[in-house]
Amino acid sequence: MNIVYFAWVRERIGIPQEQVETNAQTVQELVEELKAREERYAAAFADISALRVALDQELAEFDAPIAGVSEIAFFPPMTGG
Amino acid sequence: MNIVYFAWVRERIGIPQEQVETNAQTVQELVEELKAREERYAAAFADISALRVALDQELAEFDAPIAGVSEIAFFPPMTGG
Amino acid sequence: MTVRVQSDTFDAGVELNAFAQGRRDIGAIVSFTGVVRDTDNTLQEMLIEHYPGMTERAIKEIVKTAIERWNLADALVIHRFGALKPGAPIMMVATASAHRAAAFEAADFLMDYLKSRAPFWKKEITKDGAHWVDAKEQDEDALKRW
Amino acid sequence: MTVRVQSDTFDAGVELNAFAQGRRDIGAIVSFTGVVRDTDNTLQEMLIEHYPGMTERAIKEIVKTAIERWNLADALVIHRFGALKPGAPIMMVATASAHRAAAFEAADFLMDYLKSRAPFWKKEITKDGAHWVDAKEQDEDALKRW
Repeated sequence: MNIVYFAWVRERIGIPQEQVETNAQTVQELVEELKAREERYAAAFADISALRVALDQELAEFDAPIAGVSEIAFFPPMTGG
Repeated sequence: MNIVYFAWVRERIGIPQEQVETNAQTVQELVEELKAREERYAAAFADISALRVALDQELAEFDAPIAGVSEIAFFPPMTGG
Repeated sequence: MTVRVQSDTFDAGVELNAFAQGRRDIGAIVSFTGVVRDTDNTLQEMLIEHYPGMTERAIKEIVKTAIERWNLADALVIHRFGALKPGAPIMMVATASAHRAAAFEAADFLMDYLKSRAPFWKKEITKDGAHWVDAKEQDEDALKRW
Repeated sequence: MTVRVQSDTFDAGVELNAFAQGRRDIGAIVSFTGVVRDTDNTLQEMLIEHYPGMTERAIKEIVKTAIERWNLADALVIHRFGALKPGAPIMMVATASAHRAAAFEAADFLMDYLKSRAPFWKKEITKDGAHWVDAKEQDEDALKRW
């Protein structure tokens, strides 16, 4: 599964994307796994309410299942326009 | 006093403007005077609610006094934009 | 503030680019362009009559009100009169502001006022004859929003 | 429908003129141009990051919704990414419709959605450092209007 990061999430984690193997069922479970890995993940995911997630390039909720998803993106609220 | 007409008011009365001498105190009284003059005025002023009036190029009401006014304009509701 | 009442045509793109150039306090520019519409393919010409003298004065007053109320950096109104062909530009409004809400609202406000308070009258010449465009009740009602 | 996501600059006037040309069913064209603002004269550069792949798809979905909901004749969105200088155009929206209310509302709607639902992130580089622009609660609230 490919994970991509944008804006300050990318900066805190230090890489724009990575491949991960996971048994997590939901986005939330994946986030907990990542937070347990290293301090930089814990810092990036400290406040979930400040983050957004997209599954295969569609906005989703953190309790969404991730089975069959090939790309997960984490980023702050968008500031386009 | 100069009276000017626009759009279908001008077409019904047949002239774009004219000088009139009047003792009318208000727009309404002037309109009654004009209506009494000729059929074309009666036709143009038949339905006052379909008309607008400007006194010296400022929109006004039909019960407004006209003492000191040098130009009165009659026209249908505007359709700009 | 720029207000122009003219029979000549204008280029909306050129006007938009010239509008509010070179200011660093502008984040949002909204423009509205009105075009002679001919959905049924029956219109030959649109004649726009106006009240010389009152027209510019009335528009300037409306624009001044908008600039003050929404604290605009700048505003533009161009309105044509005379004989216009289908597809021709009739008029244009542009507003420039720090933020988008003000620019949108002010442009919308200006359009509502130009529709019902600037002394223009439209006459449509079609194959079947000529008729003055009626004012719409909804245009008058629109003013109550502000 | 025209949707472009690009690092190159664009000319808002040229885009406005090219938009919705040669159609007789259009009476109203509204455009919005977003510009890099620098009121305090401290901004050196604005960096815009985006999510390639998702960006165009998300914008096209938003534009499709607007065209259907307001029965637009056409709609345009251009949005830049990369490093932008103060005064540079960031993005542009244009809508074309038979009547003005639809064109205004649809452009306003598109802006609200682009602000909060298209995957762009702005970073301001000033003399004193760099910081990511925070999303505003009012931008999220604005979506509830629609």
